[in-house]
Amino acid sequence: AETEAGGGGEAYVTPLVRKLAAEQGVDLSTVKGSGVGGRIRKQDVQEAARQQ
Amino acid sequence: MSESGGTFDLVVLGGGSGGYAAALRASELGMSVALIEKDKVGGTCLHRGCIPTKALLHSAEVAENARESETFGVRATFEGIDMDAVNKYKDKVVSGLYKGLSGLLKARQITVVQGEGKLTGTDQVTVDGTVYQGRTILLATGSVPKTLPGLELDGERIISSDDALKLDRVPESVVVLGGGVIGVEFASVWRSYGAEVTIVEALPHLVPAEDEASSKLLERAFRKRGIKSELGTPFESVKTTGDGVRVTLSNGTSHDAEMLLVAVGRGPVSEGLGYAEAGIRMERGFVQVDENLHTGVGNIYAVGDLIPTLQLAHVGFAEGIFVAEHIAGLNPPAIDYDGVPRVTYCEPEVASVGITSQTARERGYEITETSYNLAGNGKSQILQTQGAVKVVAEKDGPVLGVHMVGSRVGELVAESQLIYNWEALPAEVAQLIHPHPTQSEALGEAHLALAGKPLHVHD
Amino acid sequence: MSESGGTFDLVVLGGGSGGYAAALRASELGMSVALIEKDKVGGTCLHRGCIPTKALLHSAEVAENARESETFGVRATFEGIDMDAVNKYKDKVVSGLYKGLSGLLKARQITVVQGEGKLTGTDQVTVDGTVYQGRTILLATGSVPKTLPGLELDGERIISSDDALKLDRVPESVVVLGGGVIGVEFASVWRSYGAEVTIVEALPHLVPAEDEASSKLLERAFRKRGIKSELGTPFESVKTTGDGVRVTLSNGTSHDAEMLLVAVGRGPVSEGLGYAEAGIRMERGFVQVDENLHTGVGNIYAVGDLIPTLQLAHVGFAEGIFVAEHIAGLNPPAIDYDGVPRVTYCEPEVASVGITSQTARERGYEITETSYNLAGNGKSQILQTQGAVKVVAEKDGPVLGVHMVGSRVGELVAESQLIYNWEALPAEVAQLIHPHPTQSEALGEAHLALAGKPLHVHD
Ligand SMILES: Cc1cc2nc3c(=O)[nH]c(=O)nc-3n(C[C@H](O)[C@H](O)[C@H](O)COP(=O)(O)OP(=O)(O)OC[C@H]3O[C@@H](n4cnc5c(N)ncnc54)[C@H](O)[C@@H]3O)c2cc1C
Ligand SMILES: Cc1cc2nc3c(=O)[nH]c(=O)nc-3n(C[C@H](O)[C@H](O)[C@H](O)COP(=O)(O)OP(=O)(O)OC[C@H]3O[C@@H](n4cnc5c(N)ncnc54)[C@H](O)[C@@H]3O)c2cc1C
Repeated sequence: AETEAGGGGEAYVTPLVRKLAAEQGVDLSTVKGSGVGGRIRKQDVQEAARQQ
Repeated sequence: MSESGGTFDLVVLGGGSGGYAAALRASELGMSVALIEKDKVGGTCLHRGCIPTKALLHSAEVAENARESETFGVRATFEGIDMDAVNKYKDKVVSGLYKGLSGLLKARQITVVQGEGKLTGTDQVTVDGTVYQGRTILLATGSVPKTLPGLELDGERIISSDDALKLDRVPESVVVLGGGVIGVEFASVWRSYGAEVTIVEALPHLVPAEDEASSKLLERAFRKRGIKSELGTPFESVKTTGDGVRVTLSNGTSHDAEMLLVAVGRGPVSEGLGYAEAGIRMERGFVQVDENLHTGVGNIYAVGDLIPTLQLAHVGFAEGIFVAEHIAGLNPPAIDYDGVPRVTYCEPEVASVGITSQTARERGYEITETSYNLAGNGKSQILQTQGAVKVVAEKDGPVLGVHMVGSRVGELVAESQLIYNWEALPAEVAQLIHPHPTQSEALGEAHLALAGKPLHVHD
Repeated sequence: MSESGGTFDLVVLGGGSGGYAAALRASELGMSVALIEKDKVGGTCLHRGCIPTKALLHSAEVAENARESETFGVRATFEGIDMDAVNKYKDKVVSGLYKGLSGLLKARQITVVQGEGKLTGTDQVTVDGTVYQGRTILLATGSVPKTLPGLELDGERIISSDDALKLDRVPESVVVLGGGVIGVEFASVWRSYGAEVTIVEALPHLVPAEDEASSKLLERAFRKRGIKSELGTPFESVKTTGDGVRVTLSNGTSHDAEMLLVAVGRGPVSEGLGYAEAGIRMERGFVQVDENLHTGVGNIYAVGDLIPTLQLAHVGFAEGIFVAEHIAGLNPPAIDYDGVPRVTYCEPEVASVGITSQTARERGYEITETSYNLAGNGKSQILQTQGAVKVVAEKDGPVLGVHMVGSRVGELVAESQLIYNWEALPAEVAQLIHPHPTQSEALGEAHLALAGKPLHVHD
């Protein structure tokens, strides 16, 4: 699904998840969110990091 | 023959929190918008809800301060409440914000239509014979006070919150029917103003939607303030007497008072507006929507108190903004209603975000929790307030809920909201030391404790 | 011959915010701890700083409320300040927290040594001939009020904050030398109590460490309150007169007042304590440390007002906790001092976290910023407070600073702290709607505006 949101924002990611993804070298655009409204959660990033 | 009011990208029916927020955001996103309002833009919240009640609550705080000034070394004498002046102050705040909002709608070039609208097709609303065509329609007609079957309001002795906001005197005594948010807020105001107050609530607790720990703390605080509560006791009947009302409860006791405030909830404004006729699904008067707030009919959406989500102004804002962004194709994430902060502005305040311990257990979480007593918090001691900050977290996981009681804790829920919605671990909050001496430190201490590194914690 | 007080994993010299926080955290982590204090645990903050000043500020708020009660429809007469009662209230708050802290240190089995200690080796502190041997030593002897060369305090007419907290009366008039945090807080209290107050500050602004926008808002608010300020005007001299003092400034003007409060900063307590002798590097009396708060000598660390970091109690807490965790091998991340929230508790309050616009530009950031006027914030209108919330963000990047002025904004900086320290984008904050009607909404609105989706924003 296209999750580009205009008005200056990307898909809704929390700052903590964004930092974690940067630390783990995970590209958030490749992660499928399991949270509310398809939101990417920490667990999703950890899972993606494991699979890398 | 009906005249044409024009065609708009968005026609909003109802200019309250939900409706005007949608209108503002839609116009920002380049849409043409008509906002139809039969009374005053700002709706319940601005004219009969959030704002005027909080003005009363602040004047109640000033009254309490004056009454207890000696405790703080201030020599002052409390002489009473000047209800005319209270109303002037309250109306000034309301009219200032109303002017601001009206100006804003104008500045954003929203067509504000004054009049009562009715849905007359899946893409049109008619006001006094004039048709407003909308590529999208948003229903936001809000809610009004409810009562119980057989309990009739007379606006004098048996009143709703609408009437209570217009009183020209402080009642000597009041029975408040309903221990929810609106009931406890009015009870708190009147008590501070000097009235005898009794709250009657059928459920076993005040603010029953809150974590039980918060309800209990509020009940204790209200008891200390001399506010009586009849909990777990359904209302039976009321009759007017020579100088007031006599309220009888199901347990046979009766309470005499100057008036009865009926605060048993609010019902949606949805009858006779063409909703059902258009094929919109309704339940107990509430318009039913999917997670995109779409009604399932045409391009008709609905927001605010009209739909069965939390009846809060900021939920209306969030839903209004959501719909505007959704129809503009921005794909906003669905609203997580658990993540919406709730504040009850009585004295002491009650505030929460996320889920209660009980709900967490029901959802199968293994939880850890801590409750930080405000007795250990310097600023709360300075304010001489009692209460606690309770934090519920998933075991080895994020914070699931924050539940607080105490003066001014309503402002602390903003931080809690980020913690909950950003799924922070207690340790991530504990890493950041809060400013000293503030009440927010209590939130910090609770997270320090949950992270296994309590600082100013007494057992 | 010196007696042995024993050997400990950690010997802490000084029982203020920094020292006791380290002691508590170290004992939690299983270390044996001796905490040496010559006066009372809790130090400056609890006995002569944060807590007593905030008690005065709250009683000042109560006084203002009583004075302005009519505005809110409350009939009350302000008759004056009963300084004895103020002091009783203040002392009760302090002694309650002191009792709590003493109990806590005991419960965590920390050996509290009453007496004046001196560093007598790189691994020992001596108190009255008794030697306390430490695998690690932590210096936390804090600070005391400073004065200017040639300006002598007499404790009666020319006083420090220590003396100001012990006054048994409200002065008719005061000159406050120094427009920093401590100066403006006392100025605010005395003005609320009815005194004529003049602040003298050599720099061009009040609270000069804050973003210039905040300083200007505070200056305007103080002017409205009738607090006079002589800015950009160095102090020249003072002499005592028949009934007070005459203060002369470098611009030739002079000010007569009942007393002069000297609030020009605080200097470290580091002389004659054996620090230099042990080879510890000092500058202007401050102990120098690396980013792990290590002095470079043996296992000696230092925290709090003794080192040249922000002089704040919660910085002491954070540094104390850091040292305990560091020596326990937990590898805590170094403290980001920009991320420490700052609050000045005068009326209106000033609060901030992160960096100012100017600093951001100096560091080469391309920034965007917005200032949300509290005139648009319902709760602030209810409180009748003026001010603003300014948010500075990197262009297309995270929030770099939050700067606020207004009643009670000190509690809003906790949320701002998470935003700054978690490097949130404005859009991530904007996604979450704040509770209505709270002051925290102003923070939400500022982020909505920065994210390109302003809600209740007027230009
Ligand atoms: C006493 C009280 C205190 C409250 N305190 C708080 C609080 O502190 N915080 C909080 O978050 N919430 C509070 N609320 C709840 C809050 O006011 C509501 O959740 C909010 O107003 C709902 O917004 P809305 O837009 O859905 O509906 P409303 O605000 O009810 O607006 C609906 C609007 O539609 C108009 N309308 C209806 N029918 C038509 C029609 N046919 N044609 C044209 N116009 C029409 C109405 O005139 C009204 O202006 C309080 C409510 C009350 C009663
Ligand atoms: C008027 C005022 C208001 C303030 N308000 C605030 C505020 O609102 N918020 C805030 O964050 N900060 C505030 N501060 C600053 C805050 O009090 C200090 O930053 C904090 O107390 C520093 O902690 P510390 O442990 O480094 O030193 P201190 O608190 O000064 O503690 C040092 C301790 O060491 C003891 N000691 C010194 N030498 C020896 C020795 N040789 N042997 C044994 N013991 C010794 C002293 O007796 C003292 O107890 C305020 C300060 C003042 C003066």
